[in-house]
Amino acid sequence: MLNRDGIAYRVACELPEGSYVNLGIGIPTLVGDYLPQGKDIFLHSENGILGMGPAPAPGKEDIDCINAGKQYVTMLPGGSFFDHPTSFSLIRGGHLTHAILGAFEVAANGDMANWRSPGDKVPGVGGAMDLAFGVKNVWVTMTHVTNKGKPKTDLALIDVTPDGLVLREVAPGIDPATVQAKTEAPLRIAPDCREMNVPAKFVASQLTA
Amino acid sequence: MLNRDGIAYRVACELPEGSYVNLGIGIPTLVGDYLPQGKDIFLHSENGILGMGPAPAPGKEDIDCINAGKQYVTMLPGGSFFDHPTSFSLIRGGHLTHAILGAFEVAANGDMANWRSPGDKVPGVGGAMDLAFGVKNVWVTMTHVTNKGKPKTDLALIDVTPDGLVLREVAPGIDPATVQAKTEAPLRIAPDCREMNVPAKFVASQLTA
Amino acid sequence: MIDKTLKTCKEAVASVFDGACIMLGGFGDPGLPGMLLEALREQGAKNLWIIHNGAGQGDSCLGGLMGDGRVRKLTCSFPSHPGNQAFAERYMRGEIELEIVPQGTLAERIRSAGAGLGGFFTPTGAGTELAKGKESRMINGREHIFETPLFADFAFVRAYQGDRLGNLTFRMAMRNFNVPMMTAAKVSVAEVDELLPAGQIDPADVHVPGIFVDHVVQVARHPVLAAVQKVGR
Amino acid sequence: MIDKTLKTCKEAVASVFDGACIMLGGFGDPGLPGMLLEALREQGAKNLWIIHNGAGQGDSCLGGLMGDGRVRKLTCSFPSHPGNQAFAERYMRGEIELEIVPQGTLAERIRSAGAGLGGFFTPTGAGTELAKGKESRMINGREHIFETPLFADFAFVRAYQGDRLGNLTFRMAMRNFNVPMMTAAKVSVAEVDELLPAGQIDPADVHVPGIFVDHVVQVARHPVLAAVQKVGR
Repeated sequence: MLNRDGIAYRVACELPEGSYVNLGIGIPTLVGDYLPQGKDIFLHSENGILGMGPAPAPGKEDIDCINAGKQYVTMLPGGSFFDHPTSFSLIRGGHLTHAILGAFEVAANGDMANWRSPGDKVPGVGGAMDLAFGVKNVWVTMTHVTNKGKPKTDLALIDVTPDGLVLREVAPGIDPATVQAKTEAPLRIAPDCREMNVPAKFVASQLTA
Repeated sequence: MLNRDGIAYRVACELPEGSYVNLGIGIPTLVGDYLPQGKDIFLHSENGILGMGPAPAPGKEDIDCINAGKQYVTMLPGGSFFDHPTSFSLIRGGHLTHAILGAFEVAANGDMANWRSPGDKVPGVGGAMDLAFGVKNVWVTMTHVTNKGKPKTDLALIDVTPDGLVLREVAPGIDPATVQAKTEAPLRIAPDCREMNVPAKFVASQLTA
Repeated sequence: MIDKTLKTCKEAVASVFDGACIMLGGFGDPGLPGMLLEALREQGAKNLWIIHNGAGQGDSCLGGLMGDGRVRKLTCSFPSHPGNQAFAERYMRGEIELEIVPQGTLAERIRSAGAGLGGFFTPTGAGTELAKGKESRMINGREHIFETPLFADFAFVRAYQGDRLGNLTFRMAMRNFNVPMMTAAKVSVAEVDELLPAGQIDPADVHVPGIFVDHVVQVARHPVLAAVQKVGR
Repeated sequence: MIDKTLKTCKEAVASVFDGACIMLGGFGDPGLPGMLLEALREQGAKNLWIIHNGAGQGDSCLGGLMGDGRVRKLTCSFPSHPGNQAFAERYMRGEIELEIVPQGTLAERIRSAGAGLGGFFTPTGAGTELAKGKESRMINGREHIFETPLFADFAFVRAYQGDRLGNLTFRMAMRNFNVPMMTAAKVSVAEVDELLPAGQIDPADVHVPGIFVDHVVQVARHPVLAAVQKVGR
């Protein structure tokens, strides 16, 4: 199985050149650290930024340059600043190619329920619902959740298709049967389902039960 | 009675400091030439300009700086450029204080029908309807029209009120009875109705029948 | 590497098909994509639906396209400008369908499409001839009518600066309809005065972020639209 | 001469009344009107309806206003940020009414008010718990819900530069909700880093034209919001 950085690494590898990508809070934010070299990929943040670069060096933070997670960021050449109406026109109008979100649960049809966690004291939706409704490809990074609600480290790359969930890749050391056992919804195994190719540092030492 | 510049002069005198004013095409455009000195009055144009100044000197025109009448204009200090959605947010949202429009007919309740002249080959509305619906004070400059449809030089300053048309001022040499005779709708004469105070150069030599 | 630049306007209009819906930017000369329009005239697609503020003037640019008989429908606010003969003659003969939209409603319908909205209620035009057939309701004590988003297959505009990533800036009154039009078409193209290296446009100065733009072509302005010089910034 | 400048934040909040509806700009620290908020805490108006992206953090600025028990209603998208204790405690006790709005819908409802529109249809939230009680219809084959414009009595924001005419610019990510909020309130006030002579802001660089702005106050940033330095432009 993968550690958090491993999840981010695997997702980053999947992004094609020319992607315009919104990164959610948590694991998705880490994706920015693993973007493939030499590809033009633009990162968007709800608060009016397109073209974010890596985190600034300590002491080089700019008070007015943060992402939607309230972390300081830098800008890459060719980026732009704009206001919230424009930022969400870009989201809702279908101009982003990818949104990478965290979610506490994904149903078999891809519906997400990430705006009100059971047990949260205060509900909140932020920009996640606009992203879920507006972006062509919504990818969800999550720690795999059993039907008992216990979090697991990440196990698999799963596509949401009109025919249900399709298992495309399993994390190193995990077999498809294990993934299905930890997944409430039924999985179909893709004909070319294979083990992920990720550097060893991204593989967690063992499956924590 | 007044000539065209006289109409523009009289209207310009009426604008208070701090006005944000859209000038329509024709006589309204001339208002920009007679703004009172020393007052901050901002002129708006539908095509995304606030803070227009006078026409540029010959040879000083800028290819990208025109008003809604497609005439070259200059900018005053403190002006701004913006796009059409913003420009009409400013109009429709009630942010302008005055719109000065031309119109071929004003009914007694102030309704205007300036988007389709009888006999026009091609109808057109432009920004006039947004202005009529969005701006607090709509002033109409027009050559006075008899019920036979013949144009006259301007005769009077008339307020449109919930109680109908109120005659506030008459042009030099014109009496209220003459204005009523040339006006299809009934006029009430304001208690303080008086002759306009305008320089002699703005008075037309005679009432053209 | 993303490279949205094209060498010629000819390439930029090559995929326009018969019956396509095309947004044309500009209000008066500023922002009008004169060179793309001439390339479109050469290209030959017909039965076009044009969305623009006016109806074209004279016999070049949109006036030329009208004169060539290539337009079946025009959505605009003000087609009655003097100099519109090419349009007026065909319109009077019933050869062109005309949809008149108040100027602010036109801009907002285009923005609504680009912003992924399903339409809006506006007071403009309520109770007038232009409201006929439109849904109407009272909102905050005032009559409003429902207006729908306006999409296009192509949007063509003139911008000031552009880069290979599609970022655009506009001089002075060039922004007009061009900013929302770049967001509302399947394929959006800007002809530009200056093509700059990526990163040369300050992120705060970008008027249309590159994400909205498909192609950028650097080309001198149409001679008819460049009658006077640029003076200031 | 128009002069929209005020000397102090105290003057700028003096007319806030009990029960007023107030838009607060900012997303995170950039654009948050920290000094106007502290002046509002001093001023004492209560039963306020606050429109803001979040619910405030810590015990200064909006967090302080929450802790002081001055807010009866909050319209926002994301009140669940860690550090929201002042709000969360009162909300859990039922002392504050909460209206959750998706972030893009919140921005668009504010813009809609400032733009004189009567509301809009959006796909965001259709079919979810947030759509309950809202009008819904199919548009272009997709379910949309109707959202209404959001007005306020006051809007308070932080901007970068301002002038006596009310023109404003913003640095980097300061624009956020601040641009539409300045258009949607009866009284709109910006605290600014720099007050410039009229005419010093290039017309192309104005982010909010002065027509939308009632008052401008130059004041150093709230110390809690100025933890790191400005680096670039």
